[in-house]
Amino acid sequence: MNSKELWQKTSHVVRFAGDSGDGIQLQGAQFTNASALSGHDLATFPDFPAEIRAPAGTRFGVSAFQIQFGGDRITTPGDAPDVLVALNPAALVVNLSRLTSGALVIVDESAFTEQRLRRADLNSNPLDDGSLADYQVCRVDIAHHTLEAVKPFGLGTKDSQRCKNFWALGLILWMFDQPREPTADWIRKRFGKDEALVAGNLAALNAGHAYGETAELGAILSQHNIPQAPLLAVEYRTITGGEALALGLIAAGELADTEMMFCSYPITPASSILHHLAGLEDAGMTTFQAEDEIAAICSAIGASFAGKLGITSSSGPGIALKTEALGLAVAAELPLIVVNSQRAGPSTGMPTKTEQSDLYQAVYGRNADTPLPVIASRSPGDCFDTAIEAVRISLRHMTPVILLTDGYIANASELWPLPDFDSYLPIPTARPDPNASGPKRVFARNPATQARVWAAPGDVDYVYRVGGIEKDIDTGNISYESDNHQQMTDMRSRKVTSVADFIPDQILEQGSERGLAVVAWGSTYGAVFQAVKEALREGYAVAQIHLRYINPLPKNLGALLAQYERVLVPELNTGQLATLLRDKLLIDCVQHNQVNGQPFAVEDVKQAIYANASKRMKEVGNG
Amino acid sequence: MNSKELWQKTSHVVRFAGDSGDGIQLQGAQFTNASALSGHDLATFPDFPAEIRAPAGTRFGVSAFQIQFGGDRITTPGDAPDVLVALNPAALVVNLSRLTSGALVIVDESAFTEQRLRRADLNSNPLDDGSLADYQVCRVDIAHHTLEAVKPFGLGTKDSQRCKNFWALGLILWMFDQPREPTADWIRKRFGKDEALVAGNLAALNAGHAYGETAELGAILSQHNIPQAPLLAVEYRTITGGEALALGLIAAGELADTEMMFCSYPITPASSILHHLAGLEDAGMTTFQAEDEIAAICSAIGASFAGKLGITSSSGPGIALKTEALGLAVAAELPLIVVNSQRAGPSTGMPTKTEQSDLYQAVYGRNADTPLPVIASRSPGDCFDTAIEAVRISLRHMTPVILLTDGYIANASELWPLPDFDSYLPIPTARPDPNASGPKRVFARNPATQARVWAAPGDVDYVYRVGGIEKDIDTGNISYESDNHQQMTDMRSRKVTSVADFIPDQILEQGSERGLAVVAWGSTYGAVFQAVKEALREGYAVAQIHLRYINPLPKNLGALLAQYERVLVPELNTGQLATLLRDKLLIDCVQHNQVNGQPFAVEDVKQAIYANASKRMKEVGNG
Amino acid sequence: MAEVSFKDYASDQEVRWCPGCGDYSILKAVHRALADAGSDPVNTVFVSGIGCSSRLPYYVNTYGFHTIHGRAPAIATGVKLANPALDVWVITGDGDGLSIGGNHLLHALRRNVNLNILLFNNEIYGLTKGQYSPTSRLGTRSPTSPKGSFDQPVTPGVFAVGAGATFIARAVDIDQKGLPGILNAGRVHEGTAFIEILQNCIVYNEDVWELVSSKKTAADSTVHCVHGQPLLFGKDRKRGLRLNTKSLTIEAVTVGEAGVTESDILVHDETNTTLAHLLLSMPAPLPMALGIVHRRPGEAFDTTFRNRKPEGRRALVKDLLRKSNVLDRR
Amino acid sequence: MAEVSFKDYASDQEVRWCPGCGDYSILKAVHRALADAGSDPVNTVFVSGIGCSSRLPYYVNTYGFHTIHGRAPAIATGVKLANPALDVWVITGDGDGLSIGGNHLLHALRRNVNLNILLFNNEIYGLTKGQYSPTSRLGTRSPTSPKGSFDQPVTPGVFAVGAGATFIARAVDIDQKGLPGILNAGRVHEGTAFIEILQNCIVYNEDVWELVSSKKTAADSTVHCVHGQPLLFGKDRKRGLRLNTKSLTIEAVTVGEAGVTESDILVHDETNTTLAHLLLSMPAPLPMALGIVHRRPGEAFDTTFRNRKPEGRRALVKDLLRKSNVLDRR
Ligand SMILES: Cc1ncc(C[n+]2csc(CCOP(=O)(O)OP(=O)(O)O)c2C)c(N)n1
Ligand SMILES: Cc1ncc(C[n+]2csc(CCOP(=O)(O)OP(=O)(O)O)c2C)c(N)n1
Ligand code: SF4
Ligand code: SF4
Ligand SMILES: [Mg+2]
Ligand SMILES: [Mg+2]
Repeated sequence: MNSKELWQKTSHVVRFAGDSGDGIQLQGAQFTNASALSGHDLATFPDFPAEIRAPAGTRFGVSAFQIQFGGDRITTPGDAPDVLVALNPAALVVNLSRLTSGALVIVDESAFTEQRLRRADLNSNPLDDGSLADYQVCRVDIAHHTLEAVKPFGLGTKDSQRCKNFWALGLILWMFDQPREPTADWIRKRFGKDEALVAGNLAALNAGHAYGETAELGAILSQHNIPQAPLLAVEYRTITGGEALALGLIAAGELADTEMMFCSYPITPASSILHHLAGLEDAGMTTFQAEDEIAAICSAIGASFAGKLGITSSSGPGIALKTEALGLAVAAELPLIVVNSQRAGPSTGMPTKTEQSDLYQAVYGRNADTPLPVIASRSPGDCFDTAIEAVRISLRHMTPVILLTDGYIANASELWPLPDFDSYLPIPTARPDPNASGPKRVFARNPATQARVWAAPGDVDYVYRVGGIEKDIDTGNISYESDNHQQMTDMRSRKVTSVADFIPDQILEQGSERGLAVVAWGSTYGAVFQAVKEALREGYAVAQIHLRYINPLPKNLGALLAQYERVLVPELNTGQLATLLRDKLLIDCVQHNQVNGQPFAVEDVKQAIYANASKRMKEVGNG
Repeated sequence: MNSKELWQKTSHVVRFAGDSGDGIQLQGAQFTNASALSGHDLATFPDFPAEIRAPAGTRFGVSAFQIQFGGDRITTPGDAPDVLVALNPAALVVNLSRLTSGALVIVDESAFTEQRLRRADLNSNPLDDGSLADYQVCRVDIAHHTLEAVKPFGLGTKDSQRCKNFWALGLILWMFDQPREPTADWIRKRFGKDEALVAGNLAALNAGHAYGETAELGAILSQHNIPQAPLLAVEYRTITGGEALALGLIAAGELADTEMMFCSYPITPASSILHHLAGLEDAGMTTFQAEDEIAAICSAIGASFAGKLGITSSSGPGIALKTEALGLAVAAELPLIVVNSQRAGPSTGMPTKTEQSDLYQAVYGRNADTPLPVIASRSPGDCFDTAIEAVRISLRHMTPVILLTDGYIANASELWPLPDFDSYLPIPTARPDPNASGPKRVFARNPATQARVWAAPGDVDYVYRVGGIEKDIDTGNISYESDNHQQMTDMRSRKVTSVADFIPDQILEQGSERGLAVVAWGSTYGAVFQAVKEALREGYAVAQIHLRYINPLPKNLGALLAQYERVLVPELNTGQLATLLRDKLLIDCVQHNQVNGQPFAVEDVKQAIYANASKRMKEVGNG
Repeated sequence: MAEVSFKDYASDQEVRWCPGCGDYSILKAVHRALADAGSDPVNTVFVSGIGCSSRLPYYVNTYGFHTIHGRAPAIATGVKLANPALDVWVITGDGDGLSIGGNHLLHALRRNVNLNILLFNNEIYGLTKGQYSPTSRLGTRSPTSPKGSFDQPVTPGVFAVGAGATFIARAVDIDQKGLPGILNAGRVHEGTAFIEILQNCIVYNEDVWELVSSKKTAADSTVHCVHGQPLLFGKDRKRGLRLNTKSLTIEAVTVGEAGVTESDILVHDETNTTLAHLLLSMPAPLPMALGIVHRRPGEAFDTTFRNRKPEGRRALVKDLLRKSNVLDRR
Repeated sequence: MAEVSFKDYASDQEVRWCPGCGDYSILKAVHRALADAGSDPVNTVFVSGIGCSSRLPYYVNTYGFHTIHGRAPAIATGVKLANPALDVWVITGDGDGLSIGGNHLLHALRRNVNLNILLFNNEIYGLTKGQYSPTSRLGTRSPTSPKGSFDQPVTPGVFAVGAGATFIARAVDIDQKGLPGILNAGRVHEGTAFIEILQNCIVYNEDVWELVSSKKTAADSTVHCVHGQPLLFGKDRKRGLRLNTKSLTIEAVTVGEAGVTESDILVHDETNTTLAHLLLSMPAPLPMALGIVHRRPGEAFDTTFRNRKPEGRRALVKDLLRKSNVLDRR
């Protein structure tokens, strides 16, 4: 599209790219913050290399951060960037193909040296060889300008060059007329002790900003005023999935008036949750870094046996190691939260890439008939509510619960309306009722939930012994009785199916009551929302149904889906939810699967909708 | 039924029961052997307590062995015993309810003392209080007769009493006119060095036999001549599932001209396979007892990487621990055999009881999209052929394969026609072809099977590195490329679906082409066979379809099942094959599930058939 | 609860080990130890893995958790960290604790979590019917080692030293006099107590401990370690252990012979890890070291572990929600 | 292949560690060691787990298997048992080998499988961005221990002694002179060689080994163990280690001072496990023991493991099929 069309858009996609060492993620985070404070809705996508600090200048070492922000409701980081800020040749070439035609490309000229072009496997200089023909190119000697700006403060060359990202950030902030103050504050906090660093980075930030104002780049680099988003009259903040999940767990502890123990072993992309929680003992959350995933879930189970709510967290390979112990938690009927931040597999796979391929494992992945509830988060902010919901289910039914999230929402951030915490209902538990009369039987079960009594050591009324061997349904003693095993098996499945008696009916996110139903789950929410929204605008008979409850499914789902001529199931796996829908509802569905480590592009989902939906009659008539 | 009807039956069910210490299992094994040599078809069911050596005289300590043998084709140990040999009160009471009315009950009178009745929680003596009214009771002072018989040989009291089981065995052998010689040989081998023991046990055996001949017990205890079974003109032997599986693996090694390494960690009921293989290095099978299940599968994977076929074996909880490493085997495209002897769960569950509840785990139980082939054994003897088939698939496609068996067939035995080994087709492998020209690329794949080259260290042509990180589809180098991951994902599922191109079409075991199809898998074969056979005789429109190939399913299965009005799926789980049929074929089916640790009774399956099948018109007409 | 009998600590469950199994006497010693200490069953937890030995919690009238194979130390760590006020015991076997469970045992020991770990060493996998274990001696014949095992066994106590254990003891199953005292010493120790109990599996590994447990041979084939006391042994306690400072090895000598005087005999120092290594790795015919071989002060993990009752949590949650720049659209 | 350069052992893959990571120098030493030994890449296998360190196999021009977290010793055991003719190396880290992988390391060491195990100890989880590890010193601040870690660390070498290792060495990543020799000593050792390499993670745990690796301080803070040689150290090698036979501890003394003569200095005996325990557990300010601290002869597991090329297998299979009474209906 031409420059005019480009800048008419009410929301924009900006991508920052450079070396792992260039502080790209920081740049992105600061810009995100500024956009939020400017009242823009937004969604981000940090896209860093697998290597901790990949060699400078290499293609695989490029670190990028993409954000879509603006005046519409934003649910994805955007398919194609309108603006690319590339701090070196590699950052330019690996990202070119993503750009919208006519996109603005801002490059640091100084980085396009012979040697660094070679480092990026380039034989010619893309700035001159015409590969940028389709784009508006803005060549700036960022390195030079930065050094100039910081010279007064006597920083070493290394530190001076490190200020580059703030210079570029300053320029972009100017472009979209966004505030520098939050970043300035951050710089002061971060480098507080070192005055020179504070001054230098601030100077770079301001110089970049000033450059935009003063440099006569006219059309190419002009300032654009992005309208504010249609937000509610509440408070907002930006939040990542990792943060939201951690906060949700802590909040749930308060709602259940329960102390919690988070036991985990680091693994990408799950570690961030442990990082966020470490040190928050005062919030009733103790964290324990175990020697491995098995010890992590086992210590969590021990905590639940001892009366604290045990929580464990990992990613696919680590969850695999936990499955034996999960069986024990089911057999002992203990509450337990298992968070799975899914990543691309099989095996080690692509740890930093996202995928939705652990649904089979969550629903079916245990030996024996060992059912348990499974729910999934749809977006960064949604992790807060799903964490609370997972705890609610676990404590209501005295069962382990698996909460599925993934690498994409763990790292991505969105604009999030601050929840009115006092409006959240308390979470009841099955703890012993000291006032209850009658015999104190720890395996007396609530007929509605099959929850047994959550008695813990220290309680004089319930001294009991339990284990992984099949137990008598009443006394809890070891029992090899065949009828008892049948009854226990039935009780265990009833326990999980009874969850459906407490969850809300499945709702329609948007769209028509007939035609094509697009049924999805987890982190694809944003892309599917956008795709269905646009298809609806284009007159297609299509609806969005997004599942939070994976097992059991909401009771009305079957009836709801029966209304539609066709069901489309887009997933970032080979069709795992589709299997579940066939198994539980015996409904046929069209699968749309992508397993390449990337989130869906809105466009891909739209194409799938076009291929399976028809225009509404009246629309066609009108058209 | 009355005594006359009872003895008219052409096959009989005998149950031996006593203390764990009484040598009941030995008694059963010897009787089994004798029946086989008398030309009877047979099926057995050892039913021992969970405890290693449960306290004498207790109900939970009762050890039992049941056999059905006779002139028909026998596929189950029988629903209800016609004859019970009870060596103590506990053995009598816990087994009474199983007997056919009018069954013959042989008890050792001497064991019904005050104190031992109490040990069995009995307030009155069942021999006198009328609880045996419905049965023909034969009271013999077995202990006394045994002591008399062995007195001449100066054995200690303990050893003398230990001969009781042979006395009883002698009596039963006489009843059914079966040879003593095999048992006599066994006694000579077993006690070879100790002449007194040999003489004593032989004397007991013969005395029991003589007692039958001489004692004037008339109608109650008479000799019955059981017709021979309609056998083929081949050689037969009795075999347990554990033995057959071990032999099958060794045979497969020969057919593939491959050395094998069996790496395992003991667990009930899987250990017997390791026991059978230990010490058979000369057969190209080395065994390694690892420190745990993870080390077991990992060392097996290491062996496969090094060019031997790695095999690992466990039961549900142990398999759960192996799932992470299974992902590595899939990612590295290595051959591997994983045998799961299923047991009742969840968690530790009931280790000595049988169940079919690990199908979910086998088919869906891994993180990420990690498909692999799954097959199942239907009977003890069938374990031989399924073991060979598992190896064939694994080496043809360079993939791990899961072979499902269970505690029931692992321990049960049947009459098995000796296979004509020379008629088995050799198993081709993907080993490098030294004569092949062209580039030596270890990840060049066979388009029909997706098998990569099975090159191993020591091969100068293929020095290569591989890992669990996603790899380039051609070079095998680490790749985080999104398109490549999609291609690899597709290749991995194609690899598994391509198995269906090589397996035989699903056949109809027996029955009609329309009406009710009874679809089952694994160890329920025998009960379903008998139930369908009888229902057919009774004129029901019913058919038996028994699956060996679980994943992928035979290509024709969908079309085959489409012929029927209804599909009944009986399983020893909560409906796991039913899930698979809905998922893969989208066919509705009626589930018949039993999860009580016991194999199906033929009668239960028949009831399920009655409830879902209708009589054929013409039959009804005739009737 | 002053006047308690060891019977008060027996549960209502029928004990189901083989007649003659060493586990019976250990169970009795456990009951005794609890009674001697006047333990409160309400605040006592027995956690075990899987194995014959691991059935013990069912037979003790306290809270009990019979878990999964090898994981008891990890689960017990969770129990203890969740509620440090509890008296937590771990029951495991040579297979459960040192084969599949080796890693969790290592980390419990190095972290020094306040657990009382009892490892029943019968040098065999009992419950699975007699396969050799990581402590089985070379050449052990079993269903999985028909020609005799050739895995070098691990020595539990020496492993514990390597893991940094702060309390290591070794005792014999049938020692009803000594065992309860050792169990309670472990119970009160600050940090992880590791107690190896030599247990007789009468069915699959009968009398593997004959030498150290039979009246006839025990005196000459065991040495009881008592802090500050010379390491003397033998019927008439004339035999003793001497350190050969050149070869850095221990040798058995006889006081009064070859000029050996009592002053040549090593005096036991339970705080010295090197001596613990020496004593626990003494090869036969040197006597087997029994008793409290090693005990040294050290901070227990669960005391440093920050365990707080949350106060004013609701306010704190609200703060955390706002820990970030907030856009106010109200 | 006599005339080989260490470069011949580099693979075609681009090395992707952080600039300045200690892994680079270790990789170089590995290439050197292979070249010095004239190793045949075709019969050499590098097996690793997961971690920055575990990426090494991709960079060595031999067979390589980058497996899963913590399991390398188990997988390598399978490789070695399947083909004992291979030269099998294991590359692991302090997290991979001692956190999740502790059990497999224990059992590889006790079985004495013929593997050359290199544990890169940077006292941190590098690949997952810097969480503290089981070897991190008390008080280590990391994303998961913001207030400083309080887990007692495990000492790799001491753990190895406890596991019964027959070869234990310790070396510094940048020691290009000494490291290759130690690697090859481990390679030729009969049984499991355990080599701890002190490695610098410049991103998450920079200079944790400063004292032992910097020119300035190394001489005084390390002692190189050479069998049969006195344990002297210091710039002028006047300082030495003396055994206090009363307290059974090691003390640092200065030859020539306070009547200390060279004869008072401990002479290193690499075959003595107790000395190994003493040297490997020396607390600062005592010097850190480097070099081959322990080496003793012992039979390797894989040599006793019965590994037979099957002969006449078809006949044998047929025999086995008939190993039972057979009913002949032909
Ligand atoms: C995950 C798992 N693997 C294996 C088993 C089988 N199993 C149960 S107990 C046991 C070994 C027990 O040995 P030990 O710990 O010495 O106990 P003992 O019976 O000798 O007292 C094994 C291998 C299991 N129950 N679970
Ligand atoms: C089963 C499993 N759990 C956790 C992880 C995540 N993980 C990868 S490497 C690692 C720790 C690496 O530490 P170390 O072994 O010291 O290697 P380093 O990176 O320090 O060289 C962890 C926890 C994983 N890949 N797999
Ligand atoms: S098998 Fe051995 S350890 Fe187990 S109960 Fe019997 S005697 Fe005791
Ligand atoms: S993170 Fe540390 S260990 Fe990993 S490559 Fe970087 S410097 Fe090396
Ligand atoms: Mg044991
Ligand atoms: Mg590390």
